[in-house]
Amino acid sequence: MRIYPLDPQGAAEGTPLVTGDVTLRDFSHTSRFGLKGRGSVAFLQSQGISVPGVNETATGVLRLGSEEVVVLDGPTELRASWEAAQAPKGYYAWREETWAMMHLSGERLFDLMAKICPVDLSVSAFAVGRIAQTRVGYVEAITWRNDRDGIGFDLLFDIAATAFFADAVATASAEFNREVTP
Amino acid sequence: MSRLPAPWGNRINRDVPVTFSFEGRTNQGFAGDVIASALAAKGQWMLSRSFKYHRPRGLMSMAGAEADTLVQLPSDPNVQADRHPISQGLRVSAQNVNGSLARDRDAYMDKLGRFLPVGFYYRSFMGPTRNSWLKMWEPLIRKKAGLGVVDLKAPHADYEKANLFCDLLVVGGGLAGLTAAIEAAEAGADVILADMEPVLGGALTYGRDGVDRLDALLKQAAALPNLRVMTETVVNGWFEDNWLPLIRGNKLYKTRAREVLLATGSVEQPAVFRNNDLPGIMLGGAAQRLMRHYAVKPGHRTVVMAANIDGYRVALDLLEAGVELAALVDPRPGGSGGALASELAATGTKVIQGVVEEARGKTHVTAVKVGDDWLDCDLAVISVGYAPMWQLPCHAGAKLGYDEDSARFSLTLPDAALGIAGGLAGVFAADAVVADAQQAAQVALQRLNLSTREITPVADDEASLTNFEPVIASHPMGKDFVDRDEDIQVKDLQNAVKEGYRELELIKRFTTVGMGPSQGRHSALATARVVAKATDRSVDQIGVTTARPPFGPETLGVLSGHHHPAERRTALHREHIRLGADMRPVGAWRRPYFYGPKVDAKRLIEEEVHAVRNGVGILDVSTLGGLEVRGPDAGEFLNRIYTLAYKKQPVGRCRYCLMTNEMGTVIDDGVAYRLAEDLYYVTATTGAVARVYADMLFWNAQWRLDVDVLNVTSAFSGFNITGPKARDVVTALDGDIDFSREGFAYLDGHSGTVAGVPVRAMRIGFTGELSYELHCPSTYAKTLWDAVIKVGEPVGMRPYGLEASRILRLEKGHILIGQDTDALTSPDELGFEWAISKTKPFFVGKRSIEMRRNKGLSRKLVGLSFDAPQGDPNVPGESCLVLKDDVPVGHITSVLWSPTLSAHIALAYVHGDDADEGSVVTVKCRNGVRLNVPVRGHTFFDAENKRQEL
Amino acid sequence: MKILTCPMNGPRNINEFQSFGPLKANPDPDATSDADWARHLFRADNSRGTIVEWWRHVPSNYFFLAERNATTNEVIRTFDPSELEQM
Amino acid sequence: MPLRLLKYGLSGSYPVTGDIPATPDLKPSYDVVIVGGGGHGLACAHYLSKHHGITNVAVLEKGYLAGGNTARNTTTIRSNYITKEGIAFYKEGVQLYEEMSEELDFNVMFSQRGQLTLAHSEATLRSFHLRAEMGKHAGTNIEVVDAQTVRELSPHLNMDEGGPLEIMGGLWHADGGTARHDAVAWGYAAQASRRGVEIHQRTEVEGFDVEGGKIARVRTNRGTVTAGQVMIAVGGMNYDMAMKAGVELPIRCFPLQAMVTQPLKPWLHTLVSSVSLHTYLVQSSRGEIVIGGGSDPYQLYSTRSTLDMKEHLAEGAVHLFPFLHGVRLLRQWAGITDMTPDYSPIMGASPLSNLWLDCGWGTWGFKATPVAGKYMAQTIANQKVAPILEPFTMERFATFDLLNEMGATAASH
Repeated sequence: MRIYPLDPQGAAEGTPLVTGDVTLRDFSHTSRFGLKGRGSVAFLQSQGISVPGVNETATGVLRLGSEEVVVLDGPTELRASWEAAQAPKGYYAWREETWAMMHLSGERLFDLMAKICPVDLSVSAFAVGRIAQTRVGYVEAITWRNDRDGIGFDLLFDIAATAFFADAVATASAEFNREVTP
Repeated sequence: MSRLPAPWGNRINRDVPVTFSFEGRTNQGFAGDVIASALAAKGQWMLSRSFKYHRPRGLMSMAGAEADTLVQLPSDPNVQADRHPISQGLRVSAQNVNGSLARDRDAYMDKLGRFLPVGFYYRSFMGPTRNSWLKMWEPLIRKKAGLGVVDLKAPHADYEKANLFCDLLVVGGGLAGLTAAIEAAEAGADVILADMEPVLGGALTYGRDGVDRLDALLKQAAALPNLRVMTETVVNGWFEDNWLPLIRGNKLYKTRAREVLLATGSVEQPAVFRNNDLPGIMLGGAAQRLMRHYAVKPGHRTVVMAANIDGYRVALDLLEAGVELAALVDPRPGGSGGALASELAATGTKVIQGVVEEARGKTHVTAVKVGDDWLDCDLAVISVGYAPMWQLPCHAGAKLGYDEDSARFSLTLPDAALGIAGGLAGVFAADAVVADAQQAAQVALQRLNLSTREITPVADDEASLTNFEPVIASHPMGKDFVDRDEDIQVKDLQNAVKEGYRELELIKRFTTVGMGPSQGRHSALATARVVAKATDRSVDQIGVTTARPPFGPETLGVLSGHHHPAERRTALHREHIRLGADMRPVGAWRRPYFYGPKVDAKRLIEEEVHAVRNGVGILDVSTLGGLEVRGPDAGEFLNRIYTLAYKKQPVGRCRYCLMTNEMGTVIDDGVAYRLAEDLYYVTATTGAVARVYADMLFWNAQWRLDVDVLNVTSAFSGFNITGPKARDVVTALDGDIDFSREGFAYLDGHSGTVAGVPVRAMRIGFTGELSYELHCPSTYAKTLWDAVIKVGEPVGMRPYGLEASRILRLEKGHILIGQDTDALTSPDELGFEWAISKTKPFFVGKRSIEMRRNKGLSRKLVGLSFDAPQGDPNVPGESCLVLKDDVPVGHITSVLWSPTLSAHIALAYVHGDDADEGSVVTVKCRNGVRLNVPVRGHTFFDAENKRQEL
Repeated sequence: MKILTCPMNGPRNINEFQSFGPLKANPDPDATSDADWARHLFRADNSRGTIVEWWRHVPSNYFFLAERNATTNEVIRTFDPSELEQM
Repeated sequence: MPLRLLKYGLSGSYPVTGDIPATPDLKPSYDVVIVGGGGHGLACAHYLSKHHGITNVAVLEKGYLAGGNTARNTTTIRSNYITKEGIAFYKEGVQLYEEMSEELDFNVMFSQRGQLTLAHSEATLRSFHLRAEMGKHAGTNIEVVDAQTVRELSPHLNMDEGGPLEIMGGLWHADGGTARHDAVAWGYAAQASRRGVEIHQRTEVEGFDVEGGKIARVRTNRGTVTAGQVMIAVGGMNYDMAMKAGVELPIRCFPLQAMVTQPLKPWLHTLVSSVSLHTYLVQSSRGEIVIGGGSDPYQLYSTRSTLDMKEHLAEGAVHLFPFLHGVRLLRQWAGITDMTPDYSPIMGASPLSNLWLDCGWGTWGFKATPVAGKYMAQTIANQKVAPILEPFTMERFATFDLLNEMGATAASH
């Protein structure tokens, strides 16, 4: 049985995730098949997966570099196909293990993102389909618009920083119960 | 004193009284009052005592700058009384007073002033003995220094930070700023308009004209959704690439603007004459703010010194508010207030051509001297000129020059996405300001590629009337203050010049002029004029000292925000806590130091060591760095990065890794396990892995080898199962890895499934015992740990912590990079010749290692041991020196009590000539005792390496 | 804060990046005298004009080069290391 | 009250001492030309004239006197170094400060209130022990203290017990302190010029004419002079200046920033610095809290300030003293530091026979002002490097005889 940080007995067990004007949800359990290195893109394309441009995302495929891709919720046989394929086919990137995956949403989402991320993620500046590899909540993170149920951002970041990140979001969103921003 | 009737007092709400106290006495003001206005309404004009001479001081600008209006709140020193609103129960007291404000025991300093010329402290306080400064004078002076008192028990407060982005940031919401912001927003730009006041309008809110204009502009602004207005927001500096801190309350908005337009206006300049610092002497803008914002009548009988048209406006305002106007003094020969002059004449006001040369009064002005006459008054209003708010443009690289015609500083902008408008740009008449602001907005719009239109320029008929130069009436008796913050008089500047401090920066440093809280805002112009005269140069040549951020005072809290020291957790974090581990920080991680209650630390650590030596222990090594190096060139890549050879390393074997930098200094070590022809799993030390990873990528950005490196530190967890009974544990695990002696040799690596978990197993360890290190993806770590613990139980396996691990490694003589090495340690100094490949053509540190080898070794790491019992003071501690002929040649890098050997064991650098086993070296203990001890090898325990190869 | 435009990630605050110092020629260690090797180790371009230097975009671990004026701090251009071969 | 003040007060006229003579015209020739009118150059001029009778000296300063790093540093004086060469040198530096006001008849306000450096980790504590052992062995007043003593020395510190930045102990350097930086330079300038040294402000060296392995002439914006001996001591411009003579120094330049709060009544007695937080604080005699830290992270010759460094320093300051959150900052500034690969200065000879170097002072040059001046003067007077300076030769980089001070300056200068 795999245990993710926020699971019972996980490293971040018991860490509260904020809900309300800002809501933080954990998606670390979802599958994310990552490849990195020479041949990654060609392999995925050979599997009929369309790979977008660098720092773009489409249909659950994240292109993080010229030869770095993550497929979210991809076909279950993808890994087996990759194991069986001939090199060059990229190298396995352990993305279910290196990164936690979380989602931020809520009425004050953009006010929160303005506090915890230095990149302008506002609707007019950051289109759906773009990826920002940057810093969010004091950790290196990858974020993009993913409107799961209402506008939201998905985030990938160091799995060991799960509790830290949740705390940072909680601290940053505490303000919204007290005052109004412009 | 009662307030003026409405519409005077547009900021106060007379229906909401607010009670506060000043100097222990209760006062009442209204909601909307600032401390200074509420006090002034009650006739309390004195607010503080001055920095050096403890002279009585009150408000001057009502614009928040000068030290004179700084007051103390219980937890907040140096608060601007002319900007800080009153609130119910607020307790305010005066600063820099010894006793009370009214009876300041240090008021004698004013009389003493004549004994304390500028720079006096450089020439005195040195005797009678060499120590007199330190022991006697300095403590005395320190006590007199400073203004406010910091509350050492100040309660916590929340500070927030956010990023803002916009096309155009307009700074200053006066006529120019509002006009420009509207102009740009109407063209479609995303605009932020920031103003430090609670309402927009700037001088329109307190000036004689403009209320109608303001109402119209506010309506227009409110209708524009792409115009964000931020009031009570200070734009407190300009930083590279239009990065500006906007501060509102406890929140810092770090704002990135594609374009910036500064419309911060001008700052009114005081006049210099004897006793110009008396309460009751204020700038024209201050009198107007008191009346229009707060309905406070600034005095009963006034003298107005007006050298520009605004002074005439103030005079008319004062008359309207019922203040008796003793005279209007205009220093300009034939000076005129234009149409306003006749308006004033119609009131029967006496207009005198001349200057105010002196004022008198004890704690408030009672009369001013014009020519030979003393004019009685309780208010003197000064409107003699302006200086642009040059700070923000100068942060951005603008140059400040002096325009002799207008007797005014003027700005030349740098080539940047930045503009200025209105008073800041030297435009004063309202219609001209509007056109100037619209034009400035158009320039920004053009750079933003937004639609533009033609603006018809409007001539400014007031610009030349704003400043008049020679209003410096220095007085032989002094107290003619150029800088009130620092109590600097005209002669102080002149004397500094006489001493040879002729450059403005030197004068500033010698006299401290301009160094106080207002940072020269009210003194720079007069200083430049005085210095220009004293040095026979032009005001333009003197200029002002470099403007540096911040624009106004900003709290450390708002800059700091929340402090978040990084924190990372291994997959077993909770498990260790459950097991009672004492968790200690190791970089951002926390690791078990030992398991059990703190009081038993010593015993528990020894037990943990014994468990490993005699049975079996388990150590969580998950914080160890993990790197995957893969690709056809992976072997070649490792060959270049590390000192040994890896290309021919068989799949399924582990090899030591020693990393050196180009200088040949040892910077990391670890183990490389070759999982496949094109895949190595490499460990790195906890603290160094981030840098090792970055360095690897950096090298390959240059080498361009066909290799990919991935940092899997968080992705993999690991445990080391170590001790003579380790094999009993691992062989009891379910899985497909053959852990038998025959199947799993020393330095073997095997991958497979254990307890249903994918595992990378290596026969490596740090303890010198039979060791198996099991690594697995972190989400499986708990499952694997539980399985290992379960099979370990029957043989008494015990988790052990970092401290036992350190002892075990030292007993075995393994080095710790960073503890036993420093910024210059070469492999040779460690005796690691064995770890350097002799056949490889290249690795990163190779050339330097050889160069350093040819020089001979100046030091070498050896083992030392001390038989004295544990706790004996005659045992050296870490970092104790190794001496040769009483000269330090090395030091002890590690020393611990070995429970296994019942001795203190140590690693130490000794002189290169003394590194052979048996040589005797001198070690100096912390208590100074010198011990002569024989050198031994690094390995104190099982030097033959029998146990790890069991 | 200074903006540095990453060839891969676009314009970002400069604190997202780590400087790896001026570009140096990597001399052949075996064909280099001791004196020249020492010079290679300890000297770097420190001129007040335009310098070419290595940068790493930390969140994406992407290495690239920048031409920057060391006095005005103006970034003249940034480019991928593959362009070095064409220089 | 000191007698001098009394006399002034009673006479009513200001007693002009004339610290700094107006810049004269350049003469065609000088025995010694010192490039750089900062603390180091002026100290050298002082000692040349005082100890060696050499007064035909011109100090050339491109801006105003001591307007570079002398004016910008945060005035820490300490000798808590780690190499024996460094300790011997800086120890004498501190001693010379103790005598300086008397020697110069100018109160430089040397304030030995001690320096407390905090350890938040065992590794830092270990490095402090080495510093202390090296220092004690050389007779410096320095020791490692435990957390309890730290609390007593600086009672208002946040000890962060159990937290990630728990204070585990400190390095207490009782002789450490501060001095009034400008006064040091002015005092030297006044003494040197009284003995005939010429100080030329607004005189920029534009180049050197090198002939036969030595500097024949120094070209300035105010004319060209010949010089017997030339010394370079221009702080952040050292690399650039040496290049004008064809000498390439192993130096890279980085801005170093600092900031200061509004004046407060005294509450912080010692200098407090934290290695982990890259922050140090000291309260000046005016009552301001001066806050500084590490250098900027990339090479640059600009003295612009940044918001991010200010935020970082504020974070460190508020962490150490949480009650400071409401204290207001008044000003920030920067200087250009010339960093060497081993964080030690380069002093002594150059490849040119009459060019002497006093360079590579990075972030820690102020404390060495008197001692560098003294021995550079001796070196120039004898045309032979003073023994105490020998380890600081620029040749050490070619021979791998680096001075291991890396890490010496992480948190305080």
